[in-house]
Amino acid sequence: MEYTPRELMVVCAARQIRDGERVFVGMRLPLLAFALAKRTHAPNCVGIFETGLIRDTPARELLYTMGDAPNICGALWATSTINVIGLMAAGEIELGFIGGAEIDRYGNLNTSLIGDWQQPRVRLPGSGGGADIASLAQRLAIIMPHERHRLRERVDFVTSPGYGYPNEQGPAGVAWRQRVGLPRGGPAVLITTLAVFTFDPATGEALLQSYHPGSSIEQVQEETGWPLRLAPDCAETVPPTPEELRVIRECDPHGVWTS
Amino acid sequence: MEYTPRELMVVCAARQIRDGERVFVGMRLPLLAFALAKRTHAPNCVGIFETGLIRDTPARELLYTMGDAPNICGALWATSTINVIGLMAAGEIELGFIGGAEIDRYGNLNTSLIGDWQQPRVRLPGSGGGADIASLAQRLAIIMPHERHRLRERVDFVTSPGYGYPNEQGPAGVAWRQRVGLPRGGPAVLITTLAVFTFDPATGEALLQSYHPGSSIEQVQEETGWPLRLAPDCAETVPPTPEELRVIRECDPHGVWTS
Amino acid sequence: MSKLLSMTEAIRRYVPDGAAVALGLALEPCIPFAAGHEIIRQGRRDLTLIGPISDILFDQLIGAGCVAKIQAAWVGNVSEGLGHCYRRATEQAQPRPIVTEDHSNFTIGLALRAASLGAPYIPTRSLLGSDLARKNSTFLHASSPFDGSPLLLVPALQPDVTILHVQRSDEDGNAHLWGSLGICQEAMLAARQVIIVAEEIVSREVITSDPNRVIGPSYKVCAVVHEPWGAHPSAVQGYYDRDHQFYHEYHTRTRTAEGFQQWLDEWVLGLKTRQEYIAKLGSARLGALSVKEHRYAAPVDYGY
Amino acid sequence: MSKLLSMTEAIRRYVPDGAAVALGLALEPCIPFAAGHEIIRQGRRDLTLIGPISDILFDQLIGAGCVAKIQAAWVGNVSEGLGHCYRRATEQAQPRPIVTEDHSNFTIGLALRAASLGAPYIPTRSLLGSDLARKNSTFLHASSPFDGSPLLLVPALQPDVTILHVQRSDEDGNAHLWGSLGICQEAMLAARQVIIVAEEIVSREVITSDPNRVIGPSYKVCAVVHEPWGAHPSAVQGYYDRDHQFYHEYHTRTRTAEGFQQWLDEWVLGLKTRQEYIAKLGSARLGALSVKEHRYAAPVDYGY
Repeated sequence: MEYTPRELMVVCAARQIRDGERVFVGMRLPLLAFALAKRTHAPNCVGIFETGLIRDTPARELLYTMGDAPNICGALWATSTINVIGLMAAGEIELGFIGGAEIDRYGNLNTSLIGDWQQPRVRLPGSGGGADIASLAQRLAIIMPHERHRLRERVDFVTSPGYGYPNEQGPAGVAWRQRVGLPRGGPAVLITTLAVFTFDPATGEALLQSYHPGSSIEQVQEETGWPLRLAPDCAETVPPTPEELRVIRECDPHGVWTS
Repeated sequence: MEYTPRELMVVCAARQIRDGERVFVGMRLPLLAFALAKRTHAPNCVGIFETGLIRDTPARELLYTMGDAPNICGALWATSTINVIGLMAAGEIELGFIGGAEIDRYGNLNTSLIGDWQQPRVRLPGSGGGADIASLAQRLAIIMPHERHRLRERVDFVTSPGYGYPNEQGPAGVAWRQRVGLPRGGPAVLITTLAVFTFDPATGEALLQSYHPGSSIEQVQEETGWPLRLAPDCAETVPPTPEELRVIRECDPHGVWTS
Repeated sequence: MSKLLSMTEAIRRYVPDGAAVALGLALEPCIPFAAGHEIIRQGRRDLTLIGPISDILFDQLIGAGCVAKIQAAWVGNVSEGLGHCYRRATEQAQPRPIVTEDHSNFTIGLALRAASLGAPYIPTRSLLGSDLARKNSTFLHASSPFDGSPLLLVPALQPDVTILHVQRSDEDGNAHLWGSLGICQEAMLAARQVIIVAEEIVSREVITSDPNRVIGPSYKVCAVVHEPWGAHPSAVQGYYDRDHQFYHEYHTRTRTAEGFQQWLDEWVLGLKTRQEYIAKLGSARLGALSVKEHRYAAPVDYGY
Repeated sequence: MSKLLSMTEAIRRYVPDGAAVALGLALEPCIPFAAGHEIIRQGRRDLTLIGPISDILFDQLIGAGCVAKIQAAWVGNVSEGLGHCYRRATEQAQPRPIVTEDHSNFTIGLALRAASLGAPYIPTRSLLGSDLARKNSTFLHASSPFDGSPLLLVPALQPDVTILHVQRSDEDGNAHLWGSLGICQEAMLAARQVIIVAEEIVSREVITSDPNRVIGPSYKVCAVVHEPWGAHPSAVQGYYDRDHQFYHEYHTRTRTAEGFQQWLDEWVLGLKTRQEYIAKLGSARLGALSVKEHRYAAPVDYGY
């Protein structure tokens, strides 16, 4: 069965959601991933939206933004932003999704600017809730287009902290997060148009976990700005099932987010 | 026209409310004072209640507690306690009312315990919102029965800070409040069953402002545990007008709080 | 998933000895007396009670010997005055000694709000210069790192379980609460677990028709108890008024330890369930407290 | 007391040059575009804009040269991506240089919440290790006085004026807001003054029939503006949907400074009032965005 790269990304994202988990859902593909997980393997997952919403059912219609009217109808709770991010700050949210313009080998994400902070070459929109999700969720899933200029050795600006960098006090990874005072979390997975990476918590480094059907380790390396490390069980990404594709296409029949 | 001591206290309390002011209203007599002020000289005053209520009309029925159903009907806002005390912490509340079991010459109030903190002789209920109102309102009005054991040279426990005490760093009064870090406020008036005191902000000391009809400076001194200082314009308390009494009795026809 | 349990079962499972329990969080209304009475009947011990003013429920739990520690702004009888059991426990260690960590209504709310934000503390200028600030050893005095001014740091407080009495809930614990809210939402968000006691159990559709009215996330709710009149003698807006006379009788009868024990036997220990309590109140008393005039909120359209 | 004013008059009186203005506080819905457009028409200068994500209203105000500083978590076009005017201002100082103090959605909410509590700051562990924490010079890094752990201190932020778009308000500014609330309440409570822009002006009785639905104290409200469709192209729950196409057209047309100026002439400067804007949108477009299916909240009884 044919599928688009973004459909595969939605499937990979949905597979990160375990049944019963509380998931901080971002815009676009994560919205579809939440709906897909909910309707397949994780019927009891709960979605939290930074506008101040909790729902345990996907919205009945395609959403352009999480504040759209269909996302509020049927919500379990409509409240304030700090009430829901507060739940995450208190450690109650298992998984959060974010995207980014740039990422580096340690999972640090940049959505703020390209170039110098004082005189940026490209000013990006900024954090939104991204830095909060990266700081506070128990596990972080990142979704990005895979291009060499986006997967860099080091990002120009760390908007959303991943595993930091090795420095005189110690290595990157979980140890770095502890050093700077982050209470938990860190990137669990990076899902791109070409591949899926996991992370080594001891070093903070991204590990190529799988390359998408039609891609290859070589192609992934070509489009990645750091020398790849492979996960021991690195393999081809398991493609979407017909059932998964059917559900995605029900949710986004015109391919607004997936084409 | 005959009136009870408590009716006079309500009248004295109501006179503290200026038109247009935001008033943190306490239980019992201040509830009546708010209603009286609203219906006489301060039609535009607004009442704030620590249960999480704002109203600009008195409740239609007598209240036993500020959480009673008639106080919620017709409220302009029903919200959380920290939202309304937060307004006061931000400096937006002009006047607050509290009562107390004991007060001293510097306007410090005790509603916590009589005797030693570790082994109290009488355990009183505690602060409620009293300490917050004393700390945060722009002006504080205190209402108490006048008995010698209640108006003491020094209270056993400062629940609600008044003007503190003179110490090696400086005098009591506004200077003491600044030293300890209180952002504003302090007692403006102490209304008792016998008298009305104002306070000297420079020294923090209570000044006898007026003695109620039927009482006298001598009687007030007899029932007060510190040597009285008189305000320059000390005089007899202006008695209630018939109109004031009429309104009070409409609000509390059975004298639940005023008899 | 239905979380409906009897009160007996909810208390047995989720309020163990030694637990830190937040209750009475709306101040005078919506006090979960039915839950408190079941805690007493089950003989729970060494509890920490967390709340703002609590009215006489704290006094009853203290008198029954369930309590080791109080973290609250006020313990007494709102319309009557002192709490006799609280006095006996504090002054004479009867029936057992208790410890009080005194708060104000603002600081207990800030402590729970801090927990709900994952913040270790919230700084305030309230209580500076008060003995409350000096004697509650959980507080710290500090200088503001911004301008050096004195601050009181109120540390986050996380109840093991928060018990909320609400007007209505679905079986999963999605609950509507209205009226003055006190520190209910803060206590729900701060808690590890939440017991919802509801006047009515309604369908999920009733709740989701108005998601702004929901008090907090149902995933925190471990039990939902259907207990009409479960907050008597406190008020539940739209359901029943406060029973002022009941507070007066309690105040009068509990001046002595013996009087309290008789009151407790009559109103708590001698009754197995809330149904028996309601029957004992009698239909005349219930009728007098019931809603006389409905006042419905103006319609709100969530459509699109 | 009626505070009803025309938008022209409300902006003239209460949004002076140099003001710190909070708006777009519900994130994607209820963005007060009509107010923003009037600010542009009146040529206001040197504003500080405060908000979480703001969607394209911030971009328009920046492009029109009204803005000196941004205190926000995100500036762009939510459904489309980058904000072209924001880019031009930051990268090329066109039409003028602007300064950004970057926040996250949580920290901008905490900053306003701190102000609403009279707290000088609220500590958080969010953003630790982020360059946001290092580059926003209003933040301080500190160690917790309780356990020495690292904290980021987010200082209180007080807007001069907060502009809120709501579903309905009375003439005094007692206003009902529903849907996802973002940081609306925090921004109202933190502000010195508040402008309410309402789809409908209703009687006081409609508002007081449901005091829990009220967003904040009307004594802070300096002006109430009746402006139906005043939040278009953003959504107002129960009134109209988000006009996604409008965002797309804006994104496409504003890639160049010239394109932006044409867009601005067409949709803002060339129109005197919101009525003209609505007429320009046309009834077909309005109809497509209107409510198709009403969904009313379940009844709530405040009676006693």
